[in-house]
Amino acid sequence: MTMNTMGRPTAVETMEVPEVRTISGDRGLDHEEPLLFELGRKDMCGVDIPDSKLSDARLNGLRRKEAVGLPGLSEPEVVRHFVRLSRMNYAIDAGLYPLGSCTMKHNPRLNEKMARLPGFGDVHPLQPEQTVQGALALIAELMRWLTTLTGMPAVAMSPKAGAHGELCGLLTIRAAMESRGEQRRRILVPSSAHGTNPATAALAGFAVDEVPAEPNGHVDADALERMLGNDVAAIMLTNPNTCGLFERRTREMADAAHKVGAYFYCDGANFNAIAGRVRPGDLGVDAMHINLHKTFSTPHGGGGPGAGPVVLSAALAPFAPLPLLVHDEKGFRLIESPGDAPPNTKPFGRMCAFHGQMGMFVRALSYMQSHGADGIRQASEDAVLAANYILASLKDTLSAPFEGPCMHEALFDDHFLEGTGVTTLDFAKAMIDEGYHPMTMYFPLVVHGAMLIEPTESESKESLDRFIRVMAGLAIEAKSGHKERFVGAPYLAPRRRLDETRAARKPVLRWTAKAAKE
Amino acid sequence: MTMNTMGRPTAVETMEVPEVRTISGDRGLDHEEPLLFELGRKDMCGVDIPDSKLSDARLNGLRRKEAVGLPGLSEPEVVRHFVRLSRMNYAIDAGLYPLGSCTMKHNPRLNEKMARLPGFGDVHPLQPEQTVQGALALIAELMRWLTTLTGMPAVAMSPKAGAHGELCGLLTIRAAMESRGEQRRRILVPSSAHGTNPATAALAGFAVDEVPAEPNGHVDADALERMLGNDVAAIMLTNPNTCGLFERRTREMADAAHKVGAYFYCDGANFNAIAGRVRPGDLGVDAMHINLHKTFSTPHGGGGPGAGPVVLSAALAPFAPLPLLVHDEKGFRLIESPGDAPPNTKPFGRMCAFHGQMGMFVRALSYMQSHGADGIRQASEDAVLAANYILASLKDTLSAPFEGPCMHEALFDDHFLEGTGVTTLDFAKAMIDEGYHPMTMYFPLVVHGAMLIEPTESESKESLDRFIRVMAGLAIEAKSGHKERFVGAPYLAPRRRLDETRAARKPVLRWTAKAAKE
Amino acid sequence: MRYLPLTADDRRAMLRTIDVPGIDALFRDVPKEAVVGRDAFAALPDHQGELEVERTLSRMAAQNVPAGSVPFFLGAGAYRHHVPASVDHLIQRSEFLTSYTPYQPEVAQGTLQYLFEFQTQVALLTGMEVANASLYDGSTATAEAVLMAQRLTRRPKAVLSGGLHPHYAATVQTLASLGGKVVRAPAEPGRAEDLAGLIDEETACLVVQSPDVFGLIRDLKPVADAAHAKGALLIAVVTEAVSLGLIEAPGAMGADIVAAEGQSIGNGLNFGGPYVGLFATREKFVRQMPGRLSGETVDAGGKRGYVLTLSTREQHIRREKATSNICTNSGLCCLAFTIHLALLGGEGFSRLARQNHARATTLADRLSGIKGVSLVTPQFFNEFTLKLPKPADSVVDALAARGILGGVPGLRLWPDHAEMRDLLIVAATETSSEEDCDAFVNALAEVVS
Amino acid sequence: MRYLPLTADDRRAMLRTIDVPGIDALFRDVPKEAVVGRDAFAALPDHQGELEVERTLSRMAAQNVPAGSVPFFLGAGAYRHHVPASVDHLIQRSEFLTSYTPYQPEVAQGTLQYLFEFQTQVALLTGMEVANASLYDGSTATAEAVLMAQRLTRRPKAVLSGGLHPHYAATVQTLASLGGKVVRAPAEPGRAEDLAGLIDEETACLVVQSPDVFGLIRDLKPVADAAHAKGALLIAVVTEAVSLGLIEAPGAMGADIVAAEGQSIGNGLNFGGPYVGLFATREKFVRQMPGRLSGETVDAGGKRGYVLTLSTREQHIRREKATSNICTNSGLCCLAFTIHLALLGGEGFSRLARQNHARATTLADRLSGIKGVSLVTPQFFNEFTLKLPKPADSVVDALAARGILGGVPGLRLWPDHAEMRDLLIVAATETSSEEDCDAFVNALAEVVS
Ligand SMILES: Cc1ncc(COP(=O)(O)O)c(C=O)c1O
Ligand SMILES: Cc1ncc(COP(=O)(O)O)c(C=O)c1O
Repeated sequence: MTMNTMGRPTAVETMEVPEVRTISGDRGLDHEEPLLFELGRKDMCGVDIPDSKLSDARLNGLRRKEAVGLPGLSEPEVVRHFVRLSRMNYAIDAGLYPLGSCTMKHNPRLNEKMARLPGFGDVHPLQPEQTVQGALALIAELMRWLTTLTGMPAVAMSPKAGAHGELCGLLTIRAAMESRGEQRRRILVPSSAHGTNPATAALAGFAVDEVPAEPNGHVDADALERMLGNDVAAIMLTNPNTCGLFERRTREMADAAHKVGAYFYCDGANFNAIAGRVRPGDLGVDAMHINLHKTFSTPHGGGGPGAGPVVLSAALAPFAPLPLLVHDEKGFRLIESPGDAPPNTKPFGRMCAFHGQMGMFVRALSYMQSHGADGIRQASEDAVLAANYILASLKDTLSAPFEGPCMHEALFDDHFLEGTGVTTLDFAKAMIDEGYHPMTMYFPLVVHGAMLIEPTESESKESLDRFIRVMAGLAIEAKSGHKERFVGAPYLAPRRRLDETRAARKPVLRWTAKAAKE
Repeated sequence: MTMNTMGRPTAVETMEVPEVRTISGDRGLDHEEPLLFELGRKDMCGVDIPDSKLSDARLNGLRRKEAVGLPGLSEPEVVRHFVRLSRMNYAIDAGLYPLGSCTMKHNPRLNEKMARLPGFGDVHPLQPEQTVQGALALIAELMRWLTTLTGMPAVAMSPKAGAHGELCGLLTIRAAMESRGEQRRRILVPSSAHGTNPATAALAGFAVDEVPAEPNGHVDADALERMLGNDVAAIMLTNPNTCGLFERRTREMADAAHKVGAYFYCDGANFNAIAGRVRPGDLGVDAMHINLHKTFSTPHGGGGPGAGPVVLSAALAPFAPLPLLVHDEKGFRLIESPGDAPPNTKPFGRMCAFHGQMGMFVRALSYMQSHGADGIRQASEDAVLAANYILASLKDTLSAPFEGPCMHEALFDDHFLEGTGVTTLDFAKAMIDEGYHPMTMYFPLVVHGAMLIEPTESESKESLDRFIRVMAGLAIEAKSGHKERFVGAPYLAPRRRLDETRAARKPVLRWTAKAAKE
Repeated sequence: MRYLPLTADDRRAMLRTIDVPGIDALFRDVPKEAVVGRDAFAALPDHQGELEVERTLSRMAAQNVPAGSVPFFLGAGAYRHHVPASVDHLIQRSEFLTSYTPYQPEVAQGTLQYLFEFQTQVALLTGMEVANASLYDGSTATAEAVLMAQRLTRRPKAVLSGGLHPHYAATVQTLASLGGKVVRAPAEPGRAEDLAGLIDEETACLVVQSPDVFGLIRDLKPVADAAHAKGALLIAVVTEAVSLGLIEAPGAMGADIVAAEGQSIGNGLNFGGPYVGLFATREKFVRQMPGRLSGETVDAGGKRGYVLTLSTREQHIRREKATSNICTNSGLCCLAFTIHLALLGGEGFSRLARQNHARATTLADRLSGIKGVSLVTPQFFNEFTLKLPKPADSVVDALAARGILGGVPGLRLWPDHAEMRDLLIVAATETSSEEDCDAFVNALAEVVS
Repeated sequence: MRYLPLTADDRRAMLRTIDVPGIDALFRDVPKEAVVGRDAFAALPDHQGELEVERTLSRMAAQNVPAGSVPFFLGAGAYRHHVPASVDHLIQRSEFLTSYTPYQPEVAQGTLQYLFEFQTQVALLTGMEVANASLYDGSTATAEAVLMAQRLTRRPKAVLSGGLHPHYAATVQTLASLGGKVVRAPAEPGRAEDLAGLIDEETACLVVQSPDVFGLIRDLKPVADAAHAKGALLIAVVTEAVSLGLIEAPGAMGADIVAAEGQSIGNGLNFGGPYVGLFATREKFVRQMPGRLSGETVDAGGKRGYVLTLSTREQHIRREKATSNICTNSGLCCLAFTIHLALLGGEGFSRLARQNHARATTLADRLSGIKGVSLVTPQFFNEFTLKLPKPADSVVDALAARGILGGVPGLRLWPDHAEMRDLLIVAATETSSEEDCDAFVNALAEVVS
């Protein structure tokens, strides 16, 4: 080997790659990371706070006896801990994230910056109204966008996520019913519905009747009409539905529902397919939640927070929950009690403390203003175009239960895997090795081994083509018997397949000093 | 295999790990990423800027003829591109970064936040002085900290990094010499000096004479005194020196230099070992630069920016470059021309436009105020303690050329690798596989196959122990003949060993459409 | 449009592959009459650049008075604390910010591990055995707690203390009265009302907040005993999580479920949301607990890892039989909470709590020294209630006019309760500086004189 | 102290391992008399928490007038442009912010690839063959360019145009006169002076800025020819990089070296620094070029990758024979530049440039329409010079008093040149809104009337 005078080699030696076992257990840039509780030390602290000695006089004899038991770490250790954890995550920013129904689209950083303006991020919900006129104006402006885009007269802003919006919508319906002196207790929900729909209906005190799906993936409108009766409070449809299809007969079903005095709740989680092109208000919808964290791109943050405003028809508007936002000569005001509510309104109550997910409102409005009405329409069209492009490109290699065209997501089933010994789950895990986050698996329940792919409008054609090439390639490998690539996958992720059964059998839900000792 | 009704397996299959070749070329969370120029498309744009049509009337007939040729990408693509690139980097935030002489210590985010306050980040260098009094006050306050910590009467703030500070110091010395009507042209620089020292001396128009080192790693003070003469403008020492040792005979050498009318320039890159405990002013130093990006933790940012203020003795202070910051009844003022300079001062000129690295000044002051004088001393002591802990723990497994104790960095050589066929470079690359960034290699030049380890004060004992365990383990593997682990390393990084010879032989320094086609 | 990567050429090529004439063909399932054009949204502008959007929104933001820009003393369910800069930096890491609920654990260990750490921290703070991976906020967590108690006891009635934040009470009422009955004890500012009398065989749970909405520290032991004696559960509510650094943990006083607001650790005021609901209970109740859970397990290689577990409680598996309908929760707010608490550690957390209490006691003494002003809450943590010689809402307005945000007036929380007219709820934290307090004391003295 | 992870116990244990009695033993090489105690720094405070530090620094920041808070029209070497939010977010990624110069390429491909992309972008903008991975800023890049020309031509003399930013000229003078000679042509506002006459056999290079410090767009072709005719090199200087989106590239006009300030793309004003020096030249000169270079190569597995290359030019290898002493440069500012330019792309970049020019021309027309005010620079990009009926510095102060930052007065850049007294250098960018311009025009009319 040639070296320079400092003993530094001047050429590279190439050789075969041996199986490298490291001493540290870390591998290159992939670091293992213990729990905070395993890192901490008693006398360490990541903040500098002067100590204040004080009397217990005002503590009602309830000063905490035992130490809380939190570990002590310095700031550098805390930063490193969470940076290392972050590096074990997949993210939209790092790659295509085709999680159907979840709408993993680009999260602009402008929105993060705007939400952090002190005028929005550092104001208290109970400040005097004259000191938060800009914040209230922002909510009003967002309400204007939402009602205009949906073609609905009103919107309730306090729900904190989609499911919370569903609850808000059903409680509004319940209140409307009761104000008519009716006690209807049935709600019709399609079998393809998202789990939150039946769960919400039950939570709101309704009985859930399942509406079957047609072989083509649409709700069986005839069956639904047969099931309708004057004991039905509402029908709860998702449109576009969870198979990624637009319910052709929505209007019909809405009318049928209205005919028997029931309301039409629409799950708007998939509004991102039609925003700017179709107004739910034109389809007879009485209530629909909008997941700002889907259609309007507020970041999912590993599971939240989100926001689920509910647009309401004229029939339901009067029953919207508190607080209400009104505007008069004195500017914007919040109405926080039934007593102060405008004449012909009967707020059904409160969904939560304060007045909603302001942080998400700012981001959503920033997103809307950036796109504009033209951009929102274009985004919907691009989302639908991308999904259909994937459907068309893969339907012969994979298997699609329903004919296209689809809306914003393309649904496949596991038919193409029959006899390969490879399951939808295995296929998904192999995608991880390929550098992709898997699509939504086993949902909707109406098809076997469902694979629901939502590319969103945020992917370039090059990115979609690459994804299609890899998916087709995997399908071919599965069919040609390379079972081990799938069944043991993932091999290249921070962890191999995790044992969920074991986790549920004897749940370990927290760290304890005792367990640690053992 | 057991499955549930949706065809989802309910248990994990464990099996041997096959060598997985992916279709995509990506591997799990490790994505390959093309160049921007390979991703871009002509009609795409990542910003929305209204088009403005305009006349060429005012363009002097020099409107650009050919398109610039930049690729077009949307914002989501740009974000993903750089997020992916970032994930190929090692960082302090992700792990121990023992790069000797570079001082990779914790970079507090508070400092980033402070530097971004509009009052600092969004002010123009030429704004009327009455509109930037706070910014000038901050510079003055930082000057107070620097002069107090170093025990020197003055400081020049405009140098943009350490090497720029060296230049500023030598030019000050040159100006002082000339004001004495002298034309001395020799500068004495130890063989262990950092490359910037001789390079700077040459740049400043001096001849460099190399002072030999003693076998114990210290500068040969006797040799230095012998080399001194009235043609010597300055001695340029690094203290603590690049072997991580404190030059015991500094004061002596300073006096000897002064005796012959020469000045003492001290390279302060290693000030972080003694800050708060020793004042260079007490050692006879006439000029010393301080790397704010080392001792005071402004982030290295992959190679910069930094800041290199130079503290000056009373003898040199009058010759400091423009601009000068003064304070009078009208507040703070900047002096930008020799004409306006205070009586007994003779600024030698200008180091650069405007008045220095304000962004780094804010970060450094935020760091200093957070640590306080007590914390700065503690940090120095912890840095020295950590280095000695490593030296003591590894000197028997690796080989140390010099006796301890050391200052803030521990120096090893490649003696322990003799006969193993493993070089310092190989050893460093194996560290990468273990999840560590290598130490500084082959510097200082005074020892063979140097390994210069600077742990800094930012590592916990647990982290140091782990590092020591891994280093010792690697040394043992090398000695026990596991050559291939080293010679082919790294195996587990985003890239295996890169061919630097090839890169230099036929340099490809940019992307070109032509080359891309081929 | 900067966010849309498809070019006109791309769109044409894709339509060709799909083999349709144009985009409209893909929307063919939409009834023609339901398709609208740009004119239907005439009231909405076209797309705009960052610069323009930033201008518009900044102008709106400028019309508000940020808490940090003035002496600030509001609490009542949302508290202003100093959040270290590293918290906001870390939660914005792409891998945290732009990832979904960790459905694919092999590439979501970052999220799953911090949720596991969050659950542990919440259990430690509240003194309970287990905690979930968050609910929306304190108020909805309280409502879920009541529903859970109704399920566990198979009893309809929930008794709410008058010291429970009125927004929380209203939220509980809205939900828990659907399938059951909610009884609200009248508010008795500064007193721990006697609730034992309201418990009967019908009673599923007692809901008591401490420190209560007036700031009063409640001893939960007696109420817990009273509840348990009648086979009912005690739900303890905490709106200021920092208080748990100084005050006895609800778990140690006999609480069966703790529902709390986690905003004050790691999260900003945000004009009311997003916040983070903390939910902790006894191990034996875990299968009736709402919300996500991260649990420890091992991977095929034997390495420790984490997964979402016990999902048979959840809507996506159990549908109408689920323990709750919650899906999206407060993920990123949990992360902020977890990081801030990791930085504080045991020592920092109790120092912070002590500092808050010290500030508040000093301020309470000074304010109640003002003529005509009296302290209503003898014991408190960092928040207390004053009785003023004038209507509190007008006083607050007068203070605001002087550039001071001086607390929450009783009528703001109880609009229909005249007896609250003169009450002012005041909070002080580590962010209330000496000067801020001086300014407040002087201004209040002026305003009420 | 929150940043120091060692506990007292840790320190004791480590000292035991090292086998010394205490920390002082480790400093034994330091002469006793040189060791000082806390008292030596009595003037400096002890450590403080984030909250306290943030308060102090925020108070200082509040004593400045941020450009974004008022109508703002300063340029003269530093320009205010809108930087997309994603730029500042991305450069703060830990892996970019807290990594060192990419000495270990296998774990620094992120940095090396963006530097390679940066070099390509700079070469494209300037119309040159190669560019380096940045120098400190435009002024030091210009000085390095002159030194390089002196090395290449082995000639001592550098001729500087009077239109060169005076700070740049002073920087060049300081450095290039050490081993050579610097001749500065007098400034002739609004005119392209004749430099040909100053070139002789001694001349290494001609240094011409365009747009020049007054905003005037210079045709470099004739000067390039004149220089080349005498065997000298042309160094083109650009202080507003955005101008390259609309104006002919220096490379296309015959420049041999281009030295430019990159601040206006991706980087903020920062009161003067850190900025980023762009440096581009001809391929044949590359071995005399200062600064770092990222070059393409392959790894042992045959995969494409990048490394720092041609380091035989650099100080760490060549020591006193290096082409420059530069080590730390402007890494992170390059990244901001690269990301912003990637977002702009070809289309966005030229739109931005056109928008800037349009704004400036409109403003110039309106301002020069004011009685007594005249336009000195007939051709310009986004910056121009006005002659006022009064001393410009007093006018600027008067404008500042009215809340307008209205340009740079001649005396600020040429303190000793009375002839510059009435000149005002004004810049307008995409951030100068209609309202800002109106306010400026009205205020100036008042002030000069
Ligand atoms: C179709 C559908 N409905 C409802 C929901 C629930 O929305 P959230 O998670 O915001 O509560 C989701 C989210 O996954 C969904 O996909
Ligand atoms: C000992 C020494 N001197 C000088 C320098 C040069 O400082 P800078 O890189 O800030 O120019 C360095 C930096 O590596 C150094 O380690």
